[in-house]
Amino acid sequence: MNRLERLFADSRGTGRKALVVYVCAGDPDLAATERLVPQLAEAGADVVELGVPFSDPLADGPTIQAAAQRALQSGTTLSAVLAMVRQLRQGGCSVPLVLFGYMNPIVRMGLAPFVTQAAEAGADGVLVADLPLEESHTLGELAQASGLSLVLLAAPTTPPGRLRAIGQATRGFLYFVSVTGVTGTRAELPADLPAKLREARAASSAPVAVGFGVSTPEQARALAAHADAVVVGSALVEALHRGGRDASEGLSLVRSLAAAVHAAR
Amino acid sequence: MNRLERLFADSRGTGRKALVVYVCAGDPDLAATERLVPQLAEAGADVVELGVPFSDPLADGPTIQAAAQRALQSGTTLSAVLAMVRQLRQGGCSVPLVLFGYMNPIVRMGLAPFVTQAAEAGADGVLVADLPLEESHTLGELAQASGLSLVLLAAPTTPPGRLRAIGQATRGFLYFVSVTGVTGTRAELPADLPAKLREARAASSAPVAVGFGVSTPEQARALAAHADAVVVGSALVEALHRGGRDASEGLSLVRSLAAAVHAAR
Amino acid sequence: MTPAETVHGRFGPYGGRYVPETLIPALEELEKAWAEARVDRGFLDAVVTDLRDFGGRPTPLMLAERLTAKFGGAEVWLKREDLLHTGAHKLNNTVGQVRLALRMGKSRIIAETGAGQHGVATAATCARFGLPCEVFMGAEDVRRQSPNVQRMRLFGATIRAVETGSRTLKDAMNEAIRAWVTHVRDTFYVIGSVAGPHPYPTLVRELQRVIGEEARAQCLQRFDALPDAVVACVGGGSNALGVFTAFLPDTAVRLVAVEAGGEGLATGKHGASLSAGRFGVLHGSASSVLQTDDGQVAEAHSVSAGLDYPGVGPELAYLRDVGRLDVRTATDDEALEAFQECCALEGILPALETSHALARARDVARELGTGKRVLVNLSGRGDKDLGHALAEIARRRPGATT
Amino acid sequence: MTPAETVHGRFGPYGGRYVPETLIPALEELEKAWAEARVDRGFLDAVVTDLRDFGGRPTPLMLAERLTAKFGGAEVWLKREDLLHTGAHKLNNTVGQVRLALRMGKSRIIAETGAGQHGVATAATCARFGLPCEVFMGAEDVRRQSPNVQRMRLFGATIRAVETGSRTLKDAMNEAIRAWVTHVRDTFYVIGSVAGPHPYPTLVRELQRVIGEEARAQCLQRFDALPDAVVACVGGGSNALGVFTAFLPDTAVRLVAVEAGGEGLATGKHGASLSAGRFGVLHGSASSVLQTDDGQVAEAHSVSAGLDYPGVGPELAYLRDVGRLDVRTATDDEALEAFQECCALEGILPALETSHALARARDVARELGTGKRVLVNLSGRGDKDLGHALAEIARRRPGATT
Ligand SMILES: Cc1ncc(COP(=O)(O)O)c(C=O)c1O
Ligand SMILES: Cc1ncc(COP(=O)(O)O)c(C=O)c1O
Repeated sequence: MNRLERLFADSRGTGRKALVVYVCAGDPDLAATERLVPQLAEAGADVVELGVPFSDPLADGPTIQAAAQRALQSGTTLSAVLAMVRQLRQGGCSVPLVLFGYMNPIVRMGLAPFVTQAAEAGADGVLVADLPLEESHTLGELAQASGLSLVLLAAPTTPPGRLRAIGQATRGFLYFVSVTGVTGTRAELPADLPAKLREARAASSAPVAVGFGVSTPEQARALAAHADAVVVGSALVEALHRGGRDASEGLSLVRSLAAAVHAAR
Repeated sequence: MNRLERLFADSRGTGRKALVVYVCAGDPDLAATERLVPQLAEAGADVVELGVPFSDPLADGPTIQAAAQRALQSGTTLSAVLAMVRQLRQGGCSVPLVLFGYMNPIVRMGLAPFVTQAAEAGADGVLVADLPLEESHTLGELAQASGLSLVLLAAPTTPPGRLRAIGQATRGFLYFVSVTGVTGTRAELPADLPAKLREARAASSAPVAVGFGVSTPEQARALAAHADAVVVGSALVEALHRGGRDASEGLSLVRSLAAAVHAAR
Repeated sequence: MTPAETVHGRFGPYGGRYVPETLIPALEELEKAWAEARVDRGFLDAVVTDLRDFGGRPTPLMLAERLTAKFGGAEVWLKREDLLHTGAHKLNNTVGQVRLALRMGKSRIIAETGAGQHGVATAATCARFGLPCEVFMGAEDVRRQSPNVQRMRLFGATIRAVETGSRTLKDAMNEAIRAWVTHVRDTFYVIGSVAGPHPYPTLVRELQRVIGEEARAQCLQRFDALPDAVVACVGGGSNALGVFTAFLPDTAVRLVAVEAGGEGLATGKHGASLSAGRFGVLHGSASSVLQTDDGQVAEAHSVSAGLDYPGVGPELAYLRDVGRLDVRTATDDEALEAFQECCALEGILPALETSHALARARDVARELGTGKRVLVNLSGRGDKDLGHALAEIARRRPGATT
Repeated sequence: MTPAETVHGRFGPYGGRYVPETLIPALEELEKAWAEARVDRGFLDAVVTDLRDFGGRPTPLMLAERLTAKFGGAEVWLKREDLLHTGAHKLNNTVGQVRLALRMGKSRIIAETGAGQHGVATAATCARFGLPCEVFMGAEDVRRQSPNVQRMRLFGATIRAVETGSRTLKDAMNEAIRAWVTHVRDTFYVIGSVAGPHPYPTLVRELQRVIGEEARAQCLQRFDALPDAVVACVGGGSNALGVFTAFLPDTAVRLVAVEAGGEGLATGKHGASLSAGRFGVLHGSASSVLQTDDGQVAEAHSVSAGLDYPGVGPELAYLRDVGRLDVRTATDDEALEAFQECCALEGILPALETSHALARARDVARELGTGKRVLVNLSGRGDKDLGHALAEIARRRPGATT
């Protein structure tokens, strides 16, 4: 059982809701990310998704596209991200880490080498934005064998039967995409989202995290009531980018999000 | 018998060669042309061709095109040219006058009114650059009836049978075009031109004038030996245009041409 | 020969051969060569093959469903000459004439052009047959139609920018005739419309009549009837006669010729030689000509360079006189509106010339009413007009109503 | 299904459906709708009629006599997709997909475009069927291909200039996918080549295979034999598969795929995904992708915007692997030379994309030798390239050798 699975196993008993935060590894550079991750955990993030920058992030909105662009410009590669994870773990950071990326860099490294190195470095989960259920078996099996969770996504367009299949196949948690759309903050989330999340939780034995579009503590609190975890990405990436090398605005956002999420039941 | 026919009838006996000069009526304006014509006659021109300016002079080279353009800009019309001819005759000018133009202004005025007015005004001949033998019958008959000579043209491309037909149908004289081309001065004239002129004279009972490209007294003298008349156009138009309102350069060209032509036998 | 050709080379009082004597033997040679070629199976087959493989014939007949719905009257059918190689009906003519030039042993081709479509078609055809080609084009048109100038150059043609007169099509044709006079022995002059001295009006009509022959057969095959009206724009008249000729004997078929109304007939700024011209002689034939009271040829005006011509083919003037043509005009504004309408509703970018036909097709469709059919000759595509048309549209926008 | 499609949606290791989960149901809906439509006579007849009347099919097969003579080897035959409406083979695909969208009740069309040819074809088709259309195009391409932008606007399409990444085709496709994710329920995404997630590679191939089927029949009819080689340029691969598919079982027919060699493979500035790409995932399918050692997708380079793409259709990658393709490249310089040669010798202005195929057709013709025949897919016309190509030619002139 990796850190991610342990986290949710623990909170399942207590009903405690988890805050998952997304940052783009290497934005503005990997040294900054390495300093940041423990601070995020300290500020209340229960899980950190480390975005692996990709040249063609077709599931991402402008905020995360720009972050990936900055990370690539600073020379960030998949191998370097894995090396940073190893450093974090050697430095004693124990927050569950999920690598969030696209398929091509993984394919380029090779699925097996990637999984082996990711697990060895100390990652807990992998989430691939352009890897739907049908294409996920090989990577899923390799991950399983190395103790990594391959987290699958479900969307508002996913029909019931398929939702069940994804719910069965996912590991760590089920990532439920709140909106039909790309990543990015939304002023309003769909009215039928609670109902959708009920269906998702019914369809899966894995905990359900809801993400895409969540930016304010109010949204997070409201959603946490209907899910096991809430994911915040673009809003944090934006706050961190605004601060430049000063992470305080981002960290205070995480603190208020954590308070909101952790207060929910 | 009009002045043109009388001229050639007279010279036929003596073997005297005639100089035909072309000026564009209305270039730079009709008053200038009216002053010029008697001076041309005095300088030795035996026949004056009065160009009637037309917007689309497709048989003319750049020199005469430009002259026609200037004439049109000064408001010259076919009616005004005819009025000027009347004035010239009333003023006692007796040089044979040939109207040289294109078909459309004549058609617009009406063939019969044109012929009647031209004859009444005192013109002797008509030459239409875009009226070949086949299209010439109506105008030819009307002209004949009014005592006007419809002068036809033959060209180096005209085959023998056709040359004979044109030679029969033309009145006043046969205008033999020296070159395949538009009006304009030429440094050299075709080597076979004397032979061509021999054929033309054999094919026609009318006197033969040769024109297009003749600009110098030397050329005129050489050609006069093979024809009944030599026509000079562009070179004179150019000389007159260079002089502006001062016709002296043009008139001295006419004098030297006349000397050359009249010296030939 | 169509019924319209009353006497050899004459259409009633129109037609004939009003050119300098120098050209007469060449015209006779051409007439004779064409008379031989047009009954020579080998020649005809070669032309048919060229038009098929090089040109893309047959061109389709298309039901314009959304224009039909918008007009709310007769069904609108489009004869798609815009799909012909180089983008207009012009190629039908150039292929035949250049083949004829080869047959006659001519070593050099000249042509005049306005919008550049005839020049491009001639240049492309000459490239294919390896003949040198010189195209005369008004300097003003060279400026306005630069993509077509570039195409002609790529096809290896030499462009002669004509600086005389209004520096448009009329002057280009004057200059082409002058060049022909000068090099008449080895040069073939490919005239681009049913104008010029005999035999050109007949020759070009015979080469273009394939449009109407195809369309007539396609109509019979598609809806088992003839169209109730046929509409075409008229510059010199080649696409109009091209589509009309096959329907001339079908007296129940209304033939609608649409001229360039420019800024309106009343303004004098237009290209409507049939509507507002008077008997005259231009470029070698007698026809209906825009001219002053004094017999000077007027400058035409049209938003479309291809209709910007003060003359018209003699046969069309004759067909007008005998009542076989329904002659109309469309203004610049109306043409630009029809241009946009055809793009937006049918996904076809028509030439500005063609847009004049589309503008009046609307009225004809309404006059005929539902259950009837109007055939429009879509004479060319508007790629060449993009920049110019959009600028003209933008210029009108402040006061536009559409 | 062709022999190449080993497992549903897979061509050997290539193909698949690598997209966000949100799109999977839409892809399944599309797959199902296509499976039904492709056996529905009414649907197929409607597409055939559209392609005939709106598109201009069949396109001709033409013997290029002067190119043949110049090359001095096999006869060169051209399949004239340049004559298709809007100027390239792209319309074969858009007509089928937009008809499918109508059948599926979709109310809105989106598309990506590079050179603008697919965008123009989509916009024209949408205009004809009355569907709103949005086209994503790299801001750099918007600048480079302004006539096509103007055409799309006239056809009523909205252009979304994409400012991300290299601001070319790759980024336009990213953005189109993002827009699709966002409006997936009512929106149909018309992909322009045999790329993207399953079923697009198959769907587009099936819609484009008409090229090869027509050409194969025309070859048999014209010279009673199959060609010895078929040559096509490859961007995404739709015109290549369009012409190749009918010949896949004819193992004696050499299939030559010509990629953008750009400034030369050694410089890294090219678009040769088959020649120099590595296994990867781009825009929803696994294929051969130009990429860095780290798995970032490389920026492609080509003088022709339509070949300026770092990916390639999965089926082509598979056909390469199994040895059915003869994969070659042509550099920018070679393409520009072939572009001029085709203009000057055949009177046909080819697209710059197509010019790559023409450049290598020369070698293939020579390798085959006289008595043999090479079929070249003339995928599009070069009107859109005039300004750009002439500038590139002029830029090279000082040091040019031709
Ligand atoms: C598309 C198109 N239609 C019509 C015309 C007018 O010529 P015509 O009246 O000879 O058909 C032109 C001339 O350029 C043209 O390009
Ligand atoms: C004329 C032409 N040929 C080829 C291509 C390349 O696309 P594909 O490889 O899908 O045929 C394009 C793309 O824009 C094109 O316009």
